[in-house]
Amino acid sequence: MSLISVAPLVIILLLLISSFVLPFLKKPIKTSLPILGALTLYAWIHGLTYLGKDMYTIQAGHAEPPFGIALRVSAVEIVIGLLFMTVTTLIIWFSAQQFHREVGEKQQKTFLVLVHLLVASLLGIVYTQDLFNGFVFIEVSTLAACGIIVVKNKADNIKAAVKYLILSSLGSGLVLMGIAYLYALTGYLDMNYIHEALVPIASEKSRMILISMVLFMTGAGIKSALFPMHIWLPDAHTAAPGASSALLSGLVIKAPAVYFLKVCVMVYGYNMINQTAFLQLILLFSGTGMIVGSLFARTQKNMKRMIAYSSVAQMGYIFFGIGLGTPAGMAIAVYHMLGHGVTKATLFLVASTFIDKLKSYELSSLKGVGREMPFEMAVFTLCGFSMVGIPILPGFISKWNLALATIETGQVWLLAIILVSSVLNAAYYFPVTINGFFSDEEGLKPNDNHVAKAPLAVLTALLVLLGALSGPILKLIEAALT
Amino acid sequence: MTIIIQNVVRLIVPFILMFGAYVTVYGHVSPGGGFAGGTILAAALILERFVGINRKWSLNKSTCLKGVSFSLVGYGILKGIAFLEGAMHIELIHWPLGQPGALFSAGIIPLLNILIGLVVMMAFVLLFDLFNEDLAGEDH
Amino acid sequence: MRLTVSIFVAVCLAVVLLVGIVDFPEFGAANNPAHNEVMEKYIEEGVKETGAVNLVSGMILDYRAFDTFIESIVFFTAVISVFAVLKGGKIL
Amino acid sequence: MSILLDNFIEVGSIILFAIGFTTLLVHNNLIKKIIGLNIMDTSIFLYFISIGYIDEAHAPIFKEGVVQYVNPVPSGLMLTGIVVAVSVTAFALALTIRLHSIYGTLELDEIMKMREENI
Repeated sequence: MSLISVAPLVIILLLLISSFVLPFLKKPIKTSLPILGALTLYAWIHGLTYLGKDMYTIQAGHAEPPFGIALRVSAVEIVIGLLFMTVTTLIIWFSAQQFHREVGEKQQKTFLVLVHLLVASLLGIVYTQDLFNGFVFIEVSTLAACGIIVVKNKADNIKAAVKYLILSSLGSGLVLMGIAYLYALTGYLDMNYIHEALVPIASEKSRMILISMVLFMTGAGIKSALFPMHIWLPDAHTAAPGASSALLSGLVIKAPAVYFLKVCVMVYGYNMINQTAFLQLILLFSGTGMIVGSLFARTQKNMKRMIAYSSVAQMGYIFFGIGLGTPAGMAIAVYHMLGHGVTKATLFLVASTFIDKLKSYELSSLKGVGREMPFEMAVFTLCGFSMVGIPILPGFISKWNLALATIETGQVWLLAIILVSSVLNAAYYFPVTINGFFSDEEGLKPNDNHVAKAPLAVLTALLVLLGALSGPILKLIEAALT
Repeated sequence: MTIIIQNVVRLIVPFILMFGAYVTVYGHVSPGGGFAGGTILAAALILERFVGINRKWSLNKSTCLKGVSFSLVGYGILKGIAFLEGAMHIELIHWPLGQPGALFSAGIIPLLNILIGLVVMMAFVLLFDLFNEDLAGEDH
Repeated sequence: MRLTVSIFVAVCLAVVLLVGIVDFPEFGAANNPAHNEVMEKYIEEGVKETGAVNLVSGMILDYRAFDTFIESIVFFTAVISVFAVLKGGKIL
Repeated sequence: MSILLDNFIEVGSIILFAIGFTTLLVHNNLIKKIIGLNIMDTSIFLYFISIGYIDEAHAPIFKEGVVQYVNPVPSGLMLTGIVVAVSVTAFALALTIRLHSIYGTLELDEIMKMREENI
């Protein structure tokens, strides 16, 4: 094993250790940004070396699974890990230039410490192969995510954080109960070993297994804002500062979904999940979420709230892919996480720029803004196109493949949900763009022109690249999931 | 607080601290460990704060945060090396295991227990101080 | 009203979770699936491999040390988050 | 029916779990919600530890001549679980203190009704 192959473990450890030192530095951003950048580079070197190769495990400590804890490295973990590292670095780079407006100079230190902890824990959730280890990482990420919501310290933020904390503690309680059920049945905590022990007793203990599945789904669903459990999300995303909402919407709600996907694929396996009514339950929730989330987004007046409700709809797509119960569906779920992660992070950053410059939360204030801030509005438009599903962009690719995978499973009527949801997406993203560029009204004038354009440009380039390279990426992910 | 309570607390706190230290340090040979020991230590220090005893050496917030952070850095480096050794299947440092049951045995486990004990104690004291300060500020 | 709702929810949840009770392993039996080779290795080789007589200590600080490390980080995260809430986001 | 009596600890912990869950969802008072959260967590710890119990076995501290020990894994895992629960409780209490100082009440539905401007 070389130093490159153990990159995920080293990245997690270095992020954690650096977060302990950051509180004592005078200018934490000057340390934090280089660390994040270097680790992102390291992650890319590791990713490009091992993408397409066989999956392997990194054991943390001398004991191999099932006695110790191991991290699993396959295409799924690598791409999601790269997404997390890259998007975080870009968000921090972007917000480094406007901390004084968004978060406040004094809160910057807290914010950066929490971001380091958050990213490390998210990477841990994605990479871990041990159910209980994943639970502990989920708890760290919950606390850190609450921290970055309250860092602005307004009354709204505290309210949103209380809602989020209570609901997600409920979710982690349910996940822990699911782990307890599986441990009582098998005596293992490592995902592969649980699977091997579950297969022989699947028909005999079917009730307990089904209950544990539902517990995992509800727990991860609360944290990932699956439709009926999404009520914390709009408040939290609206109240948080711009960089925090980009992190929350782009990354934090993805990690529990990855955990859930890994539980479905590795712990239960395709056979076991396809034999129960469990998948229909996920399809029901996610299908409703796709439509209702879009409908709610259509009625919002507040820019950030609209994008937040759009996240609810998009998480519906991800769970829809998982709910199909085939390798193709799971692969699209992972691909959609990538596309949505980049797009939503960019949208929130652009929205926070608009709010900052125009001093208004209202969607109507965007009228005519395209003439004053053409670059930002163009980025917003491109992201909106991706959400709606204009060809070549990631949103289109995942919708197209989702439709194909749906036909493959024989549930053709589900296509209607995807279509209706896409039309609804168009109904709330297009008016913003049209008003922004073509409205005759004189819009609000931006108060100054200094915006960090480079990170936004990189994010947009990533978005286009993701769409262009969708074929090989999907193939790699699907190969890892079969 | 009355003088009786203060004097009684003054009398028993050293014993509680010693018990906490014992539980922490002997965590690998008897029931206990860093988490349990750290909680006992923190309980003793919080008891002092409750009855209003201010000793010269009592921990302030800045010391506590520094203690938590640097204990965790030490812990992270000690254990991080062990994780990497396991991941890369090499052995960089060999810690002698010693005679099971003795105080100086079990490699780095006693050291880790002490570090965890410090983290838990200082984190609890810090949390108590923060809560206490905020609530006291609200009353006035 | 609130009382009725709460009792209803509690009963429903308990019934759903207890449906699985027929599948529960027998309480206290030594041959339960949870007592497998993982536990045997921790007990039989724990003292030899880690040197700790307290088997739980040996397990959490050696075999499953990654968990314990993250566990102590939960404390740190809580402390920093409490600073964010109570001190207006300022550390010290 | 006999399994309900034999596994009484599991059954009890599931009932406690339901009570905690309901307290968390139905009560409006934040402190009561936090109490519900702790009841729920504790019930899971109880359930987990009961999985590891073996009749007439010794505590997992190595001693010459003892054959049967209790399963040490659930005990170790729940140590982690307890620490996590403590940290979440501490953070929730901090948020409660802040909310009380802003709004002067702990009833969540009243707080949600209040607009920020009215304070």
